[in-house]
Amino acid sequence: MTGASAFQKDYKTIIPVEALARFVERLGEQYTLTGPVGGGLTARFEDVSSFSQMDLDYQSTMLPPGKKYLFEPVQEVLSFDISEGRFLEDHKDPQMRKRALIGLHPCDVNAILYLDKVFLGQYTDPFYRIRRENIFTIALNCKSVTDLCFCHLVGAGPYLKARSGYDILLTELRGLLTDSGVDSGGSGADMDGGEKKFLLELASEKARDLFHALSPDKGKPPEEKDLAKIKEMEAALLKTFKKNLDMEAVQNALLARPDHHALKETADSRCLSCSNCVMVCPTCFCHDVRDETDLALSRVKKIRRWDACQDISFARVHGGNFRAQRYARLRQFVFHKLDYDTQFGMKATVGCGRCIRWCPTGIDLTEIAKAMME
Amino acid sequence: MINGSLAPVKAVITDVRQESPGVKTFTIEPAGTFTMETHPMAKPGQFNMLGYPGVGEAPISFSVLPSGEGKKNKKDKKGKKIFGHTVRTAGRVTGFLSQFGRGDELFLRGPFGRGWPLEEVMGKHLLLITGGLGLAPLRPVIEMARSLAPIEVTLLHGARGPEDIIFKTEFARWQRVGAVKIGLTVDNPGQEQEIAGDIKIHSGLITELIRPLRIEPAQTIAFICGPEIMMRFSARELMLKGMSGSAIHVSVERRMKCGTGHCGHCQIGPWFTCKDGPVFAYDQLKGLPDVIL
Amino acid sequence: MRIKTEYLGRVEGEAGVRFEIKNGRLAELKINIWEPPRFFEGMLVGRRYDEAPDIVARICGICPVSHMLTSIRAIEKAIWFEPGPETIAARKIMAYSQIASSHLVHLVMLALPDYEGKSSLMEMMSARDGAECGKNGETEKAKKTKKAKVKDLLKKFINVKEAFNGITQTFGGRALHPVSMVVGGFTSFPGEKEIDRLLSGLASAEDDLEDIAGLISELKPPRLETASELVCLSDDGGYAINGGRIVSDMGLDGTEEEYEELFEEKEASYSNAKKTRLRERGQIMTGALARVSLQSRWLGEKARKPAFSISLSSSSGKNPFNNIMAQAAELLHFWQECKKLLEASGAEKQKKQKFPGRPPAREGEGRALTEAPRGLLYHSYAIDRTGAIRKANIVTPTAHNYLAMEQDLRRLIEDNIDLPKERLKSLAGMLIRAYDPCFSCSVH
Amino acid sequence: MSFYKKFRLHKKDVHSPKEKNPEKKRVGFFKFSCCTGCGFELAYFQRSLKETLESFDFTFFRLASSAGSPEGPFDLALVEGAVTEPFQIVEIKKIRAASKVLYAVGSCAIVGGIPAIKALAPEMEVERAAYRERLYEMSSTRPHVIGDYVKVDGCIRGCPPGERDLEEALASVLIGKEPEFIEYSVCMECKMAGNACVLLEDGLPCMGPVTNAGCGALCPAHHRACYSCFGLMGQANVPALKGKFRKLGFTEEDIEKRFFTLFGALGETGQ
Repeated sequence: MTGASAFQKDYKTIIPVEALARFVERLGEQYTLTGPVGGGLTARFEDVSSFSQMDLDYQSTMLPPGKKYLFEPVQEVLSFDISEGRFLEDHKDPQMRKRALIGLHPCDVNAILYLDKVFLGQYTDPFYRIRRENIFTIALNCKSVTDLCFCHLVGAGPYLKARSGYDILLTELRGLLTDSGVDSGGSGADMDGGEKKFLLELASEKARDLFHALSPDKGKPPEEKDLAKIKEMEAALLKTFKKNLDMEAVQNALLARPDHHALKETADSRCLSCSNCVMVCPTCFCHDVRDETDLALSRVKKIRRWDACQDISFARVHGGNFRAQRYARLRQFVFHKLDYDTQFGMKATVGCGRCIRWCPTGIDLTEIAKAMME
Repeated sequence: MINGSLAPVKAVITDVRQESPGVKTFTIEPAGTFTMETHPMAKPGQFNMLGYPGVGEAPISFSVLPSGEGKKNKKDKKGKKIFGHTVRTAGRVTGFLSQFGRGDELFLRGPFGRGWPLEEVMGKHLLLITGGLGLAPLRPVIEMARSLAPIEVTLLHGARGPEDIIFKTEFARWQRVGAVKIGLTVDNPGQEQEIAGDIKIHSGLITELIRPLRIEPAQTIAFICGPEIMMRFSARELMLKGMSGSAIHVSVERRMKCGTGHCGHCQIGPWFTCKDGPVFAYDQLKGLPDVIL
Repeated sequence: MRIKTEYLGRVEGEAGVRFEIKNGRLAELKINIWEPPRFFEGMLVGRRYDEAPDIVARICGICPVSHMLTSIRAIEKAIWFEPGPETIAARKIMAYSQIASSHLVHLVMLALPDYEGKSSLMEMMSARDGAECGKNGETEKAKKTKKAKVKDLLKKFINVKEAFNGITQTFGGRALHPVSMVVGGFTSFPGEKEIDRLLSGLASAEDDLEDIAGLISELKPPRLETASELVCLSDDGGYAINGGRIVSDMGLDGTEEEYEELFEEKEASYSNAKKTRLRERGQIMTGALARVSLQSRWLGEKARKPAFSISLSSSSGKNPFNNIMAQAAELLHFWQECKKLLEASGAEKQKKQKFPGRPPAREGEGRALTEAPRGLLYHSYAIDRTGAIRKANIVTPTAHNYLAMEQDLRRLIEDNIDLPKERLKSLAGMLIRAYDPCFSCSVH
Repeated sequence: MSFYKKFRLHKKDVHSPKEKNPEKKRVGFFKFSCCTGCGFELAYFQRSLKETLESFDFTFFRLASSAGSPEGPFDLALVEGAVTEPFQIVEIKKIRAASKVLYAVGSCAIVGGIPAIKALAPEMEVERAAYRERLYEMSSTRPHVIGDYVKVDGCIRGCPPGERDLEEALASVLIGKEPEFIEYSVCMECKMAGNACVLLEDGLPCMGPVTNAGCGALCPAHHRACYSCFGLMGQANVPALKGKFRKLGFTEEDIEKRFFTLFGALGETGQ
């Protein structure tokens, strides 16, 4: 092992897709490979057995990969033996398989950074920690944006700016670059006859060690013009965003008008309190822990499951409910995502647009915020 | 793998005292692997998650602390450190706990939360305003008040009826030993006109006790604990007297479940009641949605 | 002497029985079905054709699959839809597994306590080590064997239940009021792994199932001969369950379409259930006994054990108490059939495709007959152009058996008129339970 | 000795001296107008059947036993079915008086279930389609839920009841605590299961967003639209979902008649 000092964080190389595939498949000998399957807006992260099963052209998933694998929907956190009257000492963390999460978009990487702040802060959640430690993250810069994306407004995409929290960052180079020197120009992603290549950036020591040990083809360092081209691609991509919102203005406007009619009207006419927005949100971390006792009275399991502020019982206390009204629950979601940055020193939205896409009535938090500022 | 903050530890109830109808104080002693050394010392205003497997957990603040408590209660006969929680039978967990008696075991996690800002008390008039069970989290403050070097300590306490006043037997001692000035009021006056010999029980809202109070706003610090609506009107009364919101501290009770700021249930605006509270300066909460304050 | 049971136990639904003996003769006898009517035939009017299966499932908590299958087939006939072979096979699996489950409940929880002199399975369990197990006249050895058999009954019962419920649940989404079986087919099919799991469940239940069937086969039912005509469905392709010709031991032969011409339904003055009879022929008995007697050629070898020959011979085939023997035989038969179908289903896994959606509405009428656990079940619907149901008619097994139940009970009391009151009362309950009636269905 | 034993409440007034096993909680199971599915769920279909039969004393359960009296007293009364006949009103009041805890079980008892469809039609129209001669001897009334007549301590929702809530209710009685029932939408269970959304991806009229969970998002898991057999959840925003269905192209008649009246036309027990 080489010392940390030997590692250069900005190690970059350009490799063809075949080389990447071989590297990933070698990685699969040590890690469970998990990547986007299905494609389009309804891809899903699933365990795959080969590189080719993944669709790296996917646009979005319903369940966010970070949350799905680091903070599972339902988790037994503790069990209690009633006959012995004690919590089981031998209740250890389940042996985690090492998992390589491949093809995460920048928003989802940023969401993991947010969850890190929640679960690895003053108090550490042991289940999250062990999963986090066993995950190898290969991020992938976006090559297209959807109508609902607004990551650019919160600095969470479409290109990853964070310098930590992931292991490898991929950027697909469109058209022909260094080899022939021919620039395909434009955004024709998979050019006929063009060789698919990726700019690969190693962002951790683990990534460096694994890449050098496993990848048969180390690629070539990028030339200036390649990097310039990538900058152009990013700039072009930024122009394709449809959503706009002055995030700084939002910061002050929402709390000033907590009972704005836009919230109430949206809640009354469209909000179903179904919690789809929260379930698909990559940064929503709320959960509930319930004790479940078997009928033989032998074992109590503490079961943790995702919970949602839209759920009527979420804020129920003895003698009342501090968010008994539907608009108060909707407000909690919108304000939490757009306004409560002080909570963890980071915006609670990564602009992935999932809450809008998977809302049965298409409620859009950015539209609510806009209306509230008018 | 699970540290003390997430895994409940066993504790034994060594004494139970009925404070008022439906309210009991459990004196608790650590048991098994749980000692006062493995668990950080609690501060007044902090809470434990008390619970029982299969039933769930409820956040209950300390009403008796090993430190700062009257000599009699500081340690038990064997010299073990003990602490206490005052619980009202209300929900699922407290209803279950109300059946417990001396010798029964329960499980707890903690201590959690930010306590009362005791460091700010020195040289100030410490004004304690409590309603109902809200007296419980301030009891350790009263017990240690003298050591905090305030210039004066006033306790105003309101309850539904005279029979609902908790810690009745302590008032005389607080007056005598702690030089605490005490005012009591009830919503529904009963037969009892005074307790502990000379504390008269008024009838009416707690604000009626605050109004005639003479305070120097810049030299007063207020700790308020009680129902949210009572805290709101008390704080308003104090601000009318010229106190600033940063000198008024309130303890809010929310649906705290995890104690660690993970589960999200206790959020008030950007705050987590369990780790940023339950004690907040009035300024911190004012104007936030879903807060009555 | 008046003998009255207000609320019969260990049967599905609410009914009572009362009779009066005057001067050593049976004067009056009534099975009073006071189960409150829910008027399904009325509630269905105006609903869409594809809603009917979910609605009629709620006629009954133990045979929802039968109601769904019958209504689905009647509706598919009305809208001229023909299901594919996988759908037909999966529906068979649903029917077989549900009938097996239903029989299992009836045999162990509802009927068996009668033979043990107990009020319930729970009481049998708590008294299983007592002296009650062996009845008078049995040898010590026989007592011991029996005791051993009863001992683990609950465990075995649960094991077999899990196997059959698992099948209904895997194919239908849940075992009670399934969701994936709809007009047009199944919205999902189980995968290969799930089929394997079901097969291993069946395999692990085999011994326990045989023990339970064995326990039933050793029971000694009272003697009685019904005067009713035994009626069931018949099919050239195998043991008829979902459709077929209507046949009887007295030469009846008709089609589903002719059902309403063959049968008539009459309201009773003292009961919420209607009484059904063959026009100009009289009362019928339908259910496991009729099926096993008339379709015995199709029974698998497991069900052909000599232990059950009692129900196959012509004389004892007319004893309604032997219905439980026939149910035990069917339980074994359906175990075998489920296994066969599952093995075939596993082999054909590739063919399964996504559900294409519900077939379009079309004006028409459809009639369908199936064999529910308790016997003949008839649904008919008239559907208009928009797909709304204009008329619905449902005739259930217990409505078919109602007249026979009363006639047989009359004969049983007359044959035993000298017995003490309590004995007569329990004998009456035992006979009604032997029919395995479903009063919720009968009223619906 | 059970861990919970010492915390079990034994009230003298409801203890009969004849009781064989005073350790066991006495349960009465009562059926009103319904399919008995909840009874079968309890006595046959659910996973914990063995434990249920061993841990409780079913002192009245007509489906499973010919013995016992409906008079009580009961530690727990479970009531399935809707109230459709006057005599049932008298009965439910007696049951309530004889029971420490009473739970409504299943959609019929809680929101009306399928029997409540009758409430939507003009008086006697539905009845007339099923009976002729007997019609005027019948005493069937407009269906009602159990909570219309007595205080209900909790609702074990579903058609058939969800296993998780059923187990929670039974375990809570054994432990002596208040149960925590599921109150959130089917969508939450559906997302947690990672199912594809049949409403947004397939355009099926899924009732999941307004339906109380507890089934494990069964229908969407089987590529089918939820038909709300667990009944609407608390504060369900029905107009909002109707608006969505309208956008999907369903007619006003379909929306009114089909989706929101199949189960639970009567609303919620105890709310």
